[in-house]
Amino acid sequence: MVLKEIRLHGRGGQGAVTSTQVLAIAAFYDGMYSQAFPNFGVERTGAPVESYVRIDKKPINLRQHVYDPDYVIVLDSSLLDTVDVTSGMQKDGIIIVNTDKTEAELKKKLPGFNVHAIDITKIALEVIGKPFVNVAALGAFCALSKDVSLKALDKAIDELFTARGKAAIAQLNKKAAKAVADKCK
Amino acid sequence: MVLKEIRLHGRGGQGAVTSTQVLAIAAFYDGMYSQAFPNFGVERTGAPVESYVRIDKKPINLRQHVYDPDYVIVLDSSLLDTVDVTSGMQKDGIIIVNTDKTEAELKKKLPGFNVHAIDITKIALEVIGKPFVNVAALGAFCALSKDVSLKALDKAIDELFTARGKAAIAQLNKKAAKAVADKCK
Amino acid sequence: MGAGCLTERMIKGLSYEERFVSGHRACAGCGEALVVRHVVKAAGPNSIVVMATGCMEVVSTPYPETSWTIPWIHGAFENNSAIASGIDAALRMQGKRDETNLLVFGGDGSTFDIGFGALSGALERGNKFTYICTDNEAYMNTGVQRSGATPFLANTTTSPVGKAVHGKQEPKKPLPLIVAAHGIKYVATCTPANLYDLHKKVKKALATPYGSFIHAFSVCPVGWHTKSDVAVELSRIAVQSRVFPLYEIEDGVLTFTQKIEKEKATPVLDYLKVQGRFKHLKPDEVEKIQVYVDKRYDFLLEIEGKKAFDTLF
Amino acid sequence: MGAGCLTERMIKGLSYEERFVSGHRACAGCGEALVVRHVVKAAGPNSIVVMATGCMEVVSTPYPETSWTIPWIHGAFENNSAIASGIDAALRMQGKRDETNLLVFGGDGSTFDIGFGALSGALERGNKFTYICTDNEAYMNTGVQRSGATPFLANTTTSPVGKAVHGKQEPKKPLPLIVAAHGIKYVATCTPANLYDLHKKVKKALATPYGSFIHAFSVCPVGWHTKSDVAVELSRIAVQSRVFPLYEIEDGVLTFTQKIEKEKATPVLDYLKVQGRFKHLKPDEVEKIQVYVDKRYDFLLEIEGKKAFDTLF
Amino acid sequence: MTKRVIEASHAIAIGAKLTRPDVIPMYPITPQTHVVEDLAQFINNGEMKCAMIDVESEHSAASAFLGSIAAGSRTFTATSSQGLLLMYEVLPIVSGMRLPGVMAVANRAVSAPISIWNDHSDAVSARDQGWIQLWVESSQEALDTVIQGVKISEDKGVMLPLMVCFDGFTLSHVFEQVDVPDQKTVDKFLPKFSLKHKLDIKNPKTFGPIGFPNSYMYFKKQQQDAMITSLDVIKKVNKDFKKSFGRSYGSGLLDLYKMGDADYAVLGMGTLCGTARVTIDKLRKQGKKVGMIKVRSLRPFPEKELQVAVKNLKALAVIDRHISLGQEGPLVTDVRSAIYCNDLTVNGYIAGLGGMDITVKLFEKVFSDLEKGKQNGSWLFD
Amino acid sequence: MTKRVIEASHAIAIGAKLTRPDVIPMYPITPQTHVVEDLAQFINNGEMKCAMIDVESEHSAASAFLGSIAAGSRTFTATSSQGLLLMYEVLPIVSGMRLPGVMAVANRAVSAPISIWNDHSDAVSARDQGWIQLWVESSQEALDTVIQGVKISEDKGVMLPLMVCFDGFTLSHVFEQVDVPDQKTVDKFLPKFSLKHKLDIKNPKTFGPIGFPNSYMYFKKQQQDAMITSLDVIKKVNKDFKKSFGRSYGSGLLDLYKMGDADYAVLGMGTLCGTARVTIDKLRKQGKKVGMIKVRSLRPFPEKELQVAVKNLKALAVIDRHISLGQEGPLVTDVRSAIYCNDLTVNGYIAGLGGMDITVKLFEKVFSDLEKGKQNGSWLFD
Amino acid sequence: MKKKKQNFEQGAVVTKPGSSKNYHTGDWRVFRPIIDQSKCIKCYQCWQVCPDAAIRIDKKTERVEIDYDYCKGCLICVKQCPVKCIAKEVEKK
Amino acid sequence: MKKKKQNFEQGAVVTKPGSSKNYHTGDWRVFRPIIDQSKCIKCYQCWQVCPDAAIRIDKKTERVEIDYDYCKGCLICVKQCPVKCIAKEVEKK
Ligand SMILES: Cc1ncc(C[n+]2csc(CCOP(=O)(O)OP(=O)(O)O)c2C)c(N)n1
Ligand SMILES: Cc1ncc(C[n+]2csc(CCOP(=O)(O)OP(=O)(O)O)c2C)c(N)n1
Ligand code: SF4
Ligand code: SF4
Ligand code: SF4
Ligand code: SF4
Ligand code: SF4
Ligand code: SF4
Ligand SMILES: [Mg+2]
Ligand SMILES: [Mg+2]
Repeated sequence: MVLKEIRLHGRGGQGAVTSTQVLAIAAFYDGMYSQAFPNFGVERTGAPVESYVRIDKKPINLRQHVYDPDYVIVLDSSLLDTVDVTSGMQKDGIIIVNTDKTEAELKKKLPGFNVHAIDITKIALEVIGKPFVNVAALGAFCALSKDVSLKALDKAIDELFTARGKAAIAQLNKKAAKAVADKCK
Repeated sequence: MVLKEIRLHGRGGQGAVTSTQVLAIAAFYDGMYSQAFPNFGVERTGAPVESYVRIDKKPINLRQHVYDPDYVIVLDSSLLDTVDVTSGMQKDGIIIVNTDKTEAELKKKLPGFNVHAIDITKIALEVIGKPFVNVAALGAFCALSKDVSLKALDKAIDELFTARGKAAIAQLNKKAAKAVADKCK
Repeated sequence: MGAGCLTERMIKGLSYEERFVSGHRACAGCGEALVVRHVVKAAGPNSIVVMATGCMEVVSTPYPETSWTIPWIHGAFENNSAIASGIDAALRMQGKRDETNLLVFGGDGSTFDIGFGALSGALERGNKFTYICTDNEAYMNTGVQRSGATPFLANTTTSPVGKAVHGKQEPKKPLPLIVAAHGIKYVATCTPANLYDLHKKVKKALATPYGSFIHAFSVCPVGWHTKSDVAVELSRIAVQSRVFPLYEIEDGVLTFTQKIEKEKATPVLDYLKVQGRFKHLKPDEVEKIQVYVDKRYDFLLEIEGKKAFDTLF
Repeated sequence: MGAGCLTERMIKGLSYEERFVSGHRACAGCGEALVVRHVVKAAGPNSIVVMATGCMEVVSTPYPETSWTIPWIHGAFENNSAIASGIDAALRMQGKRDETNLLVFGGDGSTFDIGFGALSGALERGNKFTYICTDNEAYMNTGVQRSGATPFLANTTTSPVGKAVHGKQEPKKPLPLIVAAHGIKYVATCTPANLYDLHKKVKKALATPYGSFIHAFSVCPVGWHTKSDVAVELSRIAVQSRVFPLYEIEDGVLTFTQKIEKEKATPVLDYLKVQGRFKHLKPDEVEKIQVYVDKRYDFLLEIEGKKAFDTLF
Repeated sequence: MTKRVIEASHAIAIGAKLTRPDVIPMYPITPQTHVVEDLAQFINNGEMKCAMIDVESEHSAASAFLGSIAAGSRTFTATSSQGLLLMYEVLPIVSGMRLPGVMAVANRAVSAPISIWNDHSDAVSARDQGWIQLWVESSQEALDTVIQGVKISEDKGVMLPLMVCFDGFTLSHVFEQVDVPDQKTVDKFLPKFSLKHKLDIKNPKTFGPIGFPNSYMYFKKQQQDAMITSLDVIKKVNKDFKKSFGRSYGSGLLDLYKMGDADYAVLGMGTLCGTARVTIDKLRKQGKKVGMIKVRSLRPFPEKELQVAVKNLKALAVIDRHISLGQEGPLVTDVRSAIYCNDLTVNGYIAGLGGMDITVKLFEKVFSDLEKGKQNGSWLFD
Repeated sequence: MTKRVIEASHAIAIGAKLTRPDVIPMYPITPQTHVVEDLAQFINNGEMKCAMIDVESEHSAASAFLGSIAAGSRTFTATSSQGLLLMYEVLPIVSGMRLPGVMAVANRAVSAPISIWNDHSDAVSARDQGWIQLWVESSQEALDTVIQGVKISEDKGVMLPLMVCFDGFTLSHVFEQVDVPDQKTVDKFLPKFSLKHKLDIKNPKTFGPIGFPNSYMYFKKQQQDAMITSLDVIKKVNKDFKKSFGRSYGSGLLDLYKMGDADYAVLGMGTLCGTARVTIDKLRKQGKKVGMIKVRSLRPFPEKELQVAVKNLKALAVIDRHISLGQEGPLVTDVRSAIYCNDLTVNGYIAGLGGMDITVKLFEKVFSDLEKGKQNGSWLFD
Repeated sequence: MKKKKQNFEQGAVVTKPGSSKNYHTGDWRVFRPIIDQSKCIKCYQCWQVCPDAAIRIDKKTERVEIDYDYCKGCLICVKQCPVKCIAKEVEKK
Repeated sequence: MKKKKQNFEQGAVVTKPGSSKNYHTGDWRVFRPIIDQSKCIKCYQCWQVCPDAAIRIDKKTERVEIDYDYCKGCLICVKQCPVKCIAKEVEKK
């Protein structure tokens, strides 16, 4: 594998940063090197935020922002109206959007990209009982990119949430991620 | 006139610094350039202090301490026991000491120097009614060195003490300085 | 629109004008923003604002935008009172002092902790301004760290709930009383659940010669871990439960502007239980807080109506 | 020497031991030095001293000499309380906290002004030390500039008597009351005219958990423009004239340790007239000061014996 | 040792914990907050026997740091930007008293306008004050340097406080893989805390007296001598660290990347060095002989080592993430002075102020400037 | 104009008074005290219509200074040593807001150990913070530079705060002859105080916002551009000053003494330049071709002018009254960088720290070092 | 990162008062408050309690209106309306 | 300036407690207090009030003695002695 870059769009309070952290840990459990970092802002709850992941077989020295992501994950489809989520993307790059719209509708909005529309919120509400989409969305990433395994993701979820004293949520998040991944197959 | 350097020894609270300032102003009124500065210490009332004057026909650029004074004035003879007032002095340099001792006694203490013993305290007490010797001592300097005129000294005393709102003391100081000068003739 | 129209009757003299306008980036439901909005509403257009670093500063002035329609300045975290001293003096020299209100805002971190020396100094030398401490009981802008205003046992990121220690170990610093002890003529507390009271107090404060001080209860849904709609309701409960007493100290005499009898008071638990920062509390800890709240309120009742602070100016 | 011997009877338990020894370079007759000498005498050998920049620091430690026989540290002008916080924590961790007295000295400039923020912070977080403010009512070390402690109308070099303005225009900052408002358990005032009282208070303060505060009247013959022999006598007059009230505030209750009835009080003029810093005063100005002194004393009488300060720790 | 993916700030907190400080004064400021928050959590969890002091300002944080060390306790703290500037008065007091201790600095721009983002203006502008400054590039280096820092700072020939400087956000908030040393190895690596002089009722001493003109300058000379000694100590500790932990960072003072045969090189500090490495790898593939000099120790400044490092270069670009306004970047000034009387072209670039990104593209431009023989640096806006 | 023998501090106070400030925040510290005391006396005498603010600390002095200027008033203040260090956080805020104003700094060593005596460590260590720094040699220059400073600082192309740096005690407490300008001439020389932006209820603006990474660096570039502009403004104001008052100081940036044919020269700042002049006069009489470069403007640093000044020298000795511990004297660093790629020998000497005297003898040693071809400077203990 | 050409004012002074109105915080909304004007008693409580000044009084009609460009959906108004005439809906995206 | 060879301790720490006794402030004295032991009632007031700790109690004799090496001549003791048994003399030089 060569260096992969992922950009995640969300809103303050939605856990976008946590999500990228989980992904970085997951990549580690798959034997890779990884980096996760937020777009350092002063945003408050509700404001658009971005967070990034790099994954590589080799140690990662690069410290610049992510400009040309291989993957984009959008946690909140309302962002499509105000943020250019495709910025810097390769045409073959994968965009995963949490939305209740159809893929067709979405493709109209993001023409020329490899767009995947998944109603992650719905799944999260079903599985977790709350609209916690940040970790669930990673299921889609694993399934679609194949760059990170679901097993590693589970391990990462366990690690991060247990460290923060939230073992219960870890279980639910794992289930939700799995459900999202299944949906993508 | 070439550069003349004067060192004044006194005790904190005795007005040694003021005294050198008066002298510097006086030299100015005699058409010369001058500099007065204290030996920057943290001394309290009662502690030995030093203050310096430079006088020259030309503007004075030199900013080092005074090491080899041409004149030394000692406001308090008790200092002779603890301070080397002759430090750096030329053998022909003039030392003026406020003391009730005789010149002969003093010369024993300061062998080889051109020593002048004057009981300035006594004169000050007579003229001013208080043991204010700092300005009075300058009378001796004027008389003995001839480097600064008594007239200029008077003007300087007026200027400095008036500026500080002490016109009355100015008069007395002038009288005392004159009395001391007379004593030296 | 005539003076007798419905709107004016209903808003009872509150100004329509906004001086801290929409588009600021405070979190949804921010109680501090609500306080600020009303303080500058009450102050009127001829006002200059000095603000310390903190949430309100950060959310309102991302270059090249500003939420302010009145002159506003931010220097650093701890020097708002000192900057105000300079402005006060300059206005005086320019003959504009009487026509201008000078408002100084600081969060609890700024006011109780790092900026307190500068505030104390400005009060001592008699600078004229109205200081408003918007107290959300922690350093919110930097992510909910403990301040001197953080209440006893609250969970913050630097007084975290851990296996060995359970939140902040020290009681809240009694800042309004400390400020009143400086001998200024006007000190008051307020909340956004009592807006007319707040407006009245701001106006009184601005009319005070020399320094005046207002301590404003400012709910932070994010830092307190509550829902976003609680700012006003929780303010009311804070008053009702005697957690946040409402009073004025004029010429050294403390008067309650809303006095809560012990019997009629809401239990402190009602205040605590909706807040995530207190969710770790065990019953005995809640009881400790109740005792502490009552003790403090009793103390205020004891000094009420008496000359409890010497006034100097 | 037996316990019953004359000397011991006469010095009533004062220690012979000097911990601030001869050879210090304070001006002859320095009241501040006298206070310091007795405070550390009272504190005993197991004491560490933290001292702010100021006269006492300057006169006692010209490298390579020191007048101290106990561990002593000076960092800067405004951070004595913060340095003490570090020492307090370190002693705690080393298990030496109980065996060690921690004394923090600051002049009025350090305490009322530049270092007050740090003191306030240390009190809030419950650091344990006894703070002694040696108040000579101006910045003496730098040549008699105004501080927040300088009394109303006094002449200093930055509140000079001029043709337009006659000395300091603001009254003295009521620091002990401000400190007491922090909710600590022990605050007291003392003078070197009441040495047993001083020793007792220092010991009480050191026995207090958390912070304690002592405000010590410290005559400065040089800055006040008096003769060098007045330090003790003028301290006595200050108390007798009610200029410097002697009291303790324990658990928030103020008690006079020497109460001066209005009728028996020495006129303030007797206090003022021996001091050059007040020599410019016109009779109406003296009267103003008398009124101010009485007003403040009356206020203290009013709160005497009542719970006037909430205690937190 | 355990490999984990953690935040750099967490790595620093773990590093600090491993050094077993007695006391930690803390005052929060973005982007340092996670360091002190993690430490607070360790303490309140009982994982660490340590007193935390919730000071009311950074001036007091530095002062409590001073007091605690003087009283004989190993002490750690962390700050950033405005916080470091507010400590400024206390910095030379700590170093002047020769009190050893480590402070982590999350580098951030300074006001005005206010910026929470990375540049080097906070710590670089404190370079005169007698603190050793080690600048790190990665989470691993950050953690390791805290441990190294304690050993260097407390070395009997050194006895100087030490800053571990790490880029705010650009490093502080990055999750990445870190090899966490175990406590035993660290305990073996570090000596017990001990001081020649401390505040001790059994042996009373006076700290912080007046230095008259006849003594003051001698104390400064001693500090400078200690700085010079520290050059070797930093190298030695870096080597010893390798023995104990299997890792080291260049010589300890400089870290050279592909400098063996390089014609052109960039020089800088912190995370930008990582991006420079990537650029160099890329350009090397194009056959370009390029390299990098990472300055790990800004103070003491490794003048001699630098002279050797640049010997065979044709041109050098110095990247400053700070500017001494009215002059130029402090790093390029230091470099030019160190290799003064040299025909080597040294161009100073100002880049990455207030969080402006430093990218591969930017380094490509710099290398191309050098190749073209440009004699002047410039401001690099991204 | 009136010639008088007065204290340098008094001269500065008079200079400040002549510029008609509205507001003066003051906080005393040795050896600056006489300046603020004299101003307080002027004000309380009614000789000056000015508000003095008796702040409780220097952090607040600098902040009140900031507030007062932002509110549209000409403002003056003075400080020294620990006071300047305590202001440190506020210094870049004032310059970042582009607020013009003059602060006199009585240069003094910094703790620890505490020293009230002269060296340059206070102001020199603040050289990065965007303030213009003019260093003076005599009482006359001190007074004149306060007036020049106001004009430079308020120049529309500059708009930066400015420090007038004068040696504590070594100058501050010296009585000497000063030609005191009259108010009318000064009034004619100085414009009325006016700002492009101020706090004004009639035209509300926001000061001190957040500078995101996409703007912050542009503001710093503007500050640097203003610094570069100020190079010319300083020269022009110095020339104009000559026209109005009959005096000027070298080019305004550098002041050269007998450099025309000099083989060897010393370079320094402040009062030591006077003593250097005396030494040079003495050595010239012995036929030695020696000269001096006085750096009057440390920031902006007159790089180009310096390159020209040193052109024909065989060797240069730079005297630093401060050291960047762990490296060398900041002045020698700046000089070497400015004239980089030059065969000229430049030796750095550290002298006069903490009030140690700088004497003719010492300069003689330095010149003899140069003549002997010594390639290294040293610490000069007196 | 795309850059708009920006004008950098001397000293970073912001010269346009109230310019944050350019920034539409309405985007942040997850829930949308909707006023049932028919039930509204015009007490203006909602106007008072909105931290974002996103409720305006139409001086002509004396009605309150929510400015959805700025309303962040905190729902304080919903909670405080004495007659409960502000409904909460999930914001449709 | 003559220099004594000085030992410069690391960090400028002063290691000899009470070493200021090397410095004799008695030199500063302008007036000299002299105790008339015969009148002294051993109240130790003078011992208490001396800012310079220049009055010592001889534990054997229980007498107070002025240490003229340090007495600065402030005369507080003279003023405070209840039986006025301390006289003031001009210091002879
Ligand atoms: C000297 C300094 N230290 C620390 C900071 C970091 N800082 C900025 S805002 C803030 C907390 C603000 O807390 P508070 O005053 O309570 O305001 P809030 O954000 O809670 O409204 C902190 C710690 C700073 N800007 N400057
Ligand atoms: C930050 C700082 N500002 C100013 C000073 C100068 N300074 C030293 S001591 C002092 C005054 C001390 O006054 P006070 O605390 O009342 O003590 P005193 O000398 O009167 O005993 C001042 C202003 C300093 N050392 N540090
Ligand atoms: S963190 Fe709290 S105080 Fe800050 S903007 Fe958000 S809600 Fe308001
Ligand atoms: S100036 Fe005053 S306080 Fe200072 S040592 Fe002298 S008498 Fe004591
Ligand atoms: S939901 Fe909140 S932001 Fe929206 S209008 Fe109501 S109070 Fe205002
Ligand atoms: S709170 Fe309800 S009733 Fe009152 S004005 Fe608003 S919508 Fe109408
Ligand atoms: S005169 Fe003063 S110094 Fe001398 S013994 Fe008496 S009290 Fe002490
Ligand atoms: S005060 Fe007088 S009586 Fe008392 S011990 Fe001293 S000399 Fe004797
Ligand atoms: Mg807060
Ligand atoms: Mg004082």
